[in-house]
Amino acid sequence: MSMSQPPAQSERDSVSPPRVFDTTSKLVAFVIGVLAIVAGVGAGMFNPFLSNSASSQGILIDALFSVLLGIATSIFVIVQGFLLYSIVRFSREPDDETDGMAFRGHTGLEIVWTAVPAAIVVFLAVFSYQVLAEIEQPRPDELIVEVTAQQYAWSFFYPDLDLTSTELHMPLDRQVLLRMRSKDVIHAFWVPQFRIKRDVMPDRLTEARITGTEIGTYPIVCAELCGVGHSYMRSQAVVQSAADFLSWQQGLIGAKTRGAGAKPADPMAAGRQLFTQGGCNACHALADAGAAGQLGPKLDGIGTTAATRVLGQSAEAYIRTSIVKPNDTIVPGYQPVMPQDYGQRLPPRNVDTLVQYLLGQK
Amino acid sequence: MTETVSGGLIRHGGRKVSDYLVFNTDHKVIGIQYLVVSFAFFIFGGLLAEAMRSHLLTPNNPILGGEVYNEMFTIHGTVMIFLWIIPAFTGLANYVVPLMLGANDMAFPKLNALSFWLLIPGAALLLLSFFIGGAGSGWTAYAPLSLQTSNGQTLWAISLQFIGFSTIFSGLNFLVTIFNMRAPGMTLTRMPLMAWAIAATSIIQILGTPVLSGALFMLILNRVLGTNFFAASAGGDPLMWQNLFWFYSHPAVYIMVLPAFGIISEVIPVFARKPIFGYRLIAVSSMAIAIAGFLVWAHHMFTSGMDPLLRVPFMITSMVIAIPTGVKIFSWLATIWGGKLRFTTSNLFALAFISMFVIGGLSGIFLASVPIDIHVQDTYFVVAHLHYVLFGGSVMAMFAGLYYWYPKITGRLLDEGWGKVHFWMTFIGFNITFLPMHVLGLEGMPRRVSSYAPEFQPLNIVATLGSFLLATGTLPFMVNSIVSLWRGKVAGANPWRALGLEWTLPSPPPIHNFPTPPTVDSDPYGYGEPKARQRLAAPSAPGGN
Amino acid sequence: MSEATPAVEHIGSEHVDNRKLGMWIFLASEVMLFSSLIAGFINMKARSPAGASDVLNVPLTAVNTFILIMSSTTVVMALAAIQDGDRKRLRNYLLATLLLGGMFFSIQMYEYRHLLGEGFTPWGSLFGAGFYTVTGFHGLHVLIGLGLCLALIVQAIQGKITAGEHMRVEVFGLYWHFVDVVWIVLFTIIYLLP
Amino acid sequence: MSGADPGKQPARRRPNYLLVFLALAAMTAIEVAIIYVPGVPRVPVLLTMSLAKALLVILFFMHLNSDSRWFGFIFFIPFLLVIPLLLVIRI
Repeated sequence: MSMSQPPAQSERDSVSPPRVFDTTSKLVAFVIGVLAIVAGVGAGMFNPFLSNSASSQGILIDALFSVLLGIATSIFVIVQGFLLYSIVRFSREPDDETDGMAFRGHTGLEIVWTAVPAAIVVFLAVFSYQVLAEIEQPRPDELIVEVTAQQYAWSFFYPDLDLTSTELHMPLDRQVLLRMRSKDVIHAFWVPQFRIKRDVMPDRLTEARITGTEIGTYPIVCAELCGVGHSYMRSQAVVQSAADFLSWQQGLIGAKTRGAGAKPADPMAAGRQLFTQGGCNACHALADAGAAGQLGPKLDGIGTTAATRVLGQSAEAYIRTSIVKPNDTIVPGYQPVMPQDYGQRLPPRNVDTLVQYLLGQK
Repeated sequence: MTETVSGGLIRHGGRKVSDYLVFNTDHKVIGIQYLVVSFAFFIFGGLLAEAMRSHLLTPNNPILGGEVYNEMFTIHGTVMIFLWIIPAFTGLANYVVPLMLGANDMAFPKLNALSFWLLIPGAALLLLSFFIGGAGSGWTAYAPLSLQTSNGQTLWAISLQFIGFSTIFSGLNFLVTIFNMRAPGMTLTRMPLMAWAIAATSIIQILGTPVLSGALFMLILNRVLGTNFFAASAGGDPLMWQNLFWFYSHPAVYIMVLPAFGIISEVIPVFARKPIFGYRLIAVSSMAIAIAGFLVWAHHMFTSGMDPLLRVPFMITSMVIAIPTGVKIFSWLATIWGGKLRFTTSNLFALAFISMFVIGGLSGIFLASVPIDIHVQDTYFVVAHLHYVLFGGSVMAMFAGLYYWYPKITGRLLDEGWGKVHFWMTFIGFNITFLPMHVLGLEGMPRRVSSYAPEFQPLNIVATLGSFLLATGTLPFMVNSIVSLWRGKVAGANPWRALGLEWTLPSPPPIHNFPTPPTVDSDPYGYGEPKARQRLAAPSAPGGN
Repeated sequence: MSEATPAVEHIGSEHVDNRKLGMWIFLASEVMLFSSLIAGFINMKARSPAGASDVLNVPLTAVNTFILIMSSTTVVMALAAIQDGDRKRLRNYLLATLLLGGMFFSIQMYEYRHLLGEGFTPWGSLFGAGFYTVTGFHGLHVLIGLGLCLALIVQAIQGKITAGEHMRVEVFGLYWHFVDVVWIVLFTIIYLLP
Repeated sequence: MSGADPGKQPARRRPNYLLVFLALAAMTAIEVAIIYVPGVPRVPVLLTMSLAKALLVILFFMHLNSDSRWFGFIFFIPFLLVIPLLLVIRI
């Protein structure tokens, strides 16, 4: 692998005399080697970046990350160490116009630095594969949650419990299987503390498995650019004890039965529920529905102000138009970013309910 | 275009300023045209970046709305890739590769000019798409979001078609030139490594870019005619866009970094006064990267809905790419070892390239490992990684090459003092900007967001301040490169005492390059060997000082 | 430019013509372009209901395939003619190529019109999207080829193409044969496969 | 038509173009006929015939059988890259 130039003579006379590795260099190489090992082991053992994961999958990923961090740190120290040493050691004396040592290659070295990285790669690939297989392992008692993403809101349906929520609640230490689908563009479900991320596609189901191991509340972040409201497409994942999970669940069931019972009498409750289920709350603030979205106009008092927006348009007509054809009127200071297809997404009955609900916001 | 209005030095034996403004077939003119235009876009893309970094000083900054912000990073990415790094390397290669090969021009001079002039409508359309708004789906333009965005997106796609054709034609031209037009005696193993690198780059351009073209045609037709290729709502396949897009766009990373490898392989031996270490392995690894680079694209899609089983083979191929890359790094380190290093600005940038590219390479291994990628995909970790590769790698190498060949191109040296200021501001500013982004990503900040959780603010402030330093650092270079046209030290034919054929010609070279075809009996890296010593000592080497 | 370089130790120590080498590289690039479009077509077809291709007129297209193959043959005959220095035969064969290519294109346009009239549109179905995109791109290549052929004919009539200049015909021939090869593959994939 | 003319051209013998044409035409006819015959495994047969036809054109009309092997190398590399792309898109 060494020479590309036929006249071997010129090489021999230049390769032999200078000491490519003198005593100092050998010492420095040794020191760099030791430093690399120490730094690598240190970085691997005290990985300062990824620790305290809140899921069992995350713990495995963190362990893999630590090992990789250790290896990367070692390589980093070796390369930068030799680079820095060379810069100091081999810098030209002023006025020295001579050339360096004319050697062109060293087959042994080249084999070493091809083979060692290759071995590392094999190790990492095997290790990564094992972790991958483990973190995606199904469990018999998985709690299934159907996740629906849309611009710019999350919704979580628990088929076994027949419950829908805008937050993901998970019982501690029980594996949750998320079966995810998007209504419009590609989103990505990500909870950094769980280390789990998965794109949510409009044309196919994707799955993610998470076992929460630390009680707490963690942000759900959309990680795939999904439009103007991408930054605001957030929710929360709550890991709670089995008892807390049960009481949360009963609370929801209670609210639902109350809502269902009250439906004929109270269209407002139905509207409130739709406002959340339809994802309106992701972008619009409305105190009555506990919504605090920032992307679109505030809807507190819309029942009164709607009549004043467009000359000759009644409050009801204005609200209806704003839902099904939102770009007809854009409130100053806001962008024309609301999805245009709520007319198709929502059954007409639901649009009516929403309009009545919003009209009631005096 | 100010750079071409020189103090009369970039005349190439009688060029007028107006020659640089029209369809001219001289590869040297075209090279300068590419360089000037692409540098202007570097500034434009940089200003966009500064605007975004300023916006990110506070977590909920109202200055840029979500829509404008999305369009800004879309255009920032598109401009930096398609109108700065790729054409700037094309420009530099256009100027130096024929000279290095001992050729009088490219194989197809008219096609060469056409390649450049296709870039101009592409650039104009891209700017227009930004100003009418709508191209807000990132430079990756994932469908169906890229079907939902407004009209600027269509213009964006059309502009990339122009740029794509430009790339294909220039790749074709380089391949034929390198294959067919080498000086007598220049066998493949005597060819400069820059030529090897550009040949590898050209292979990717020829085989990768048409796939992007195909995908873009389908996107345009989908948007304009309603052919629902990618429209999930009508049964189309959004993942197909990702597959086609990354089939080009991952190799495109190598389009942007192989020329950098070439430049480093030229610059390091000259300033270490030593032969390049392991010539054959460096040359072969360029080709290995070019071909293997086509087999890794799906690592961008580990978290997408693609078949989970496919992730493992793609993880393996992605990691394997690290091996030839590592070989190059180690070979450069061995080239420095035992040298007589001269710390010219060019060499500083080259050494910084090695140092920074290693970081980008190592973070790449993290991303190739599927379980870790599941966590860091689409976060600031990726932003940090790609900037270490494309700025710490490609742009550092670009500057190394510009400082190295500027005297050949203009006949005058860039000022070394201001060069060092440029280097240190760039190097320090770059690291302050992008190092913290690794941590941001690991801790949970997604990319492409105009507002973020408050706990990420401190590191964002650090990154933004670093970016100000980085941006300011470009000013000395701009001033230097213009002022040096008149004031720079006269370079002479061979200011670096280098062995490449381009240094046997006067600076700048005459219009038709080599009056008599040079003959070659060795590679240009024999520093320290007797033959090279004789050659450099000869007072009147062809076109010598 | 090619002639500027004296015989050098090239790879495989054979001198290849710049234009011919350039055309082969260009064709390699075209392979990738058509592959991406064919990938799109196959994917769309797989997502379409069975029998989506029943609207297509196989016998007519078989005749069209035959015409294109014939035009490929006339190009290669034209090349043989000019290699023998027979400029008249060159001109005639090129004219035949233009005529046959023109027929192919016209029949394709006729089929398009017919299909559109039957409500088979690019926007109406995924199969339609794939069909019109791939065949349209091929048609565009035929059209460009016809333009090149016309330019060659003009040069041939002006007597600019001599035996020493046969490379122009050969390079055009490579392009035209490639367009033919693409059609041979498309005909099978689009019209014949179930 | 065949190698009768020595010409100034390379020593390579000119293939019999008419024969190639006849083969292509015949194969096209068989291809079309096959789809009307029940019981024939259409996919493998048709793909093989189409490949054979393409090779005939490439080898004889485009002279890849006698021209520089570099051209073949350049032309066939893309096919290797396309296979994984097609496979992944369809999986």
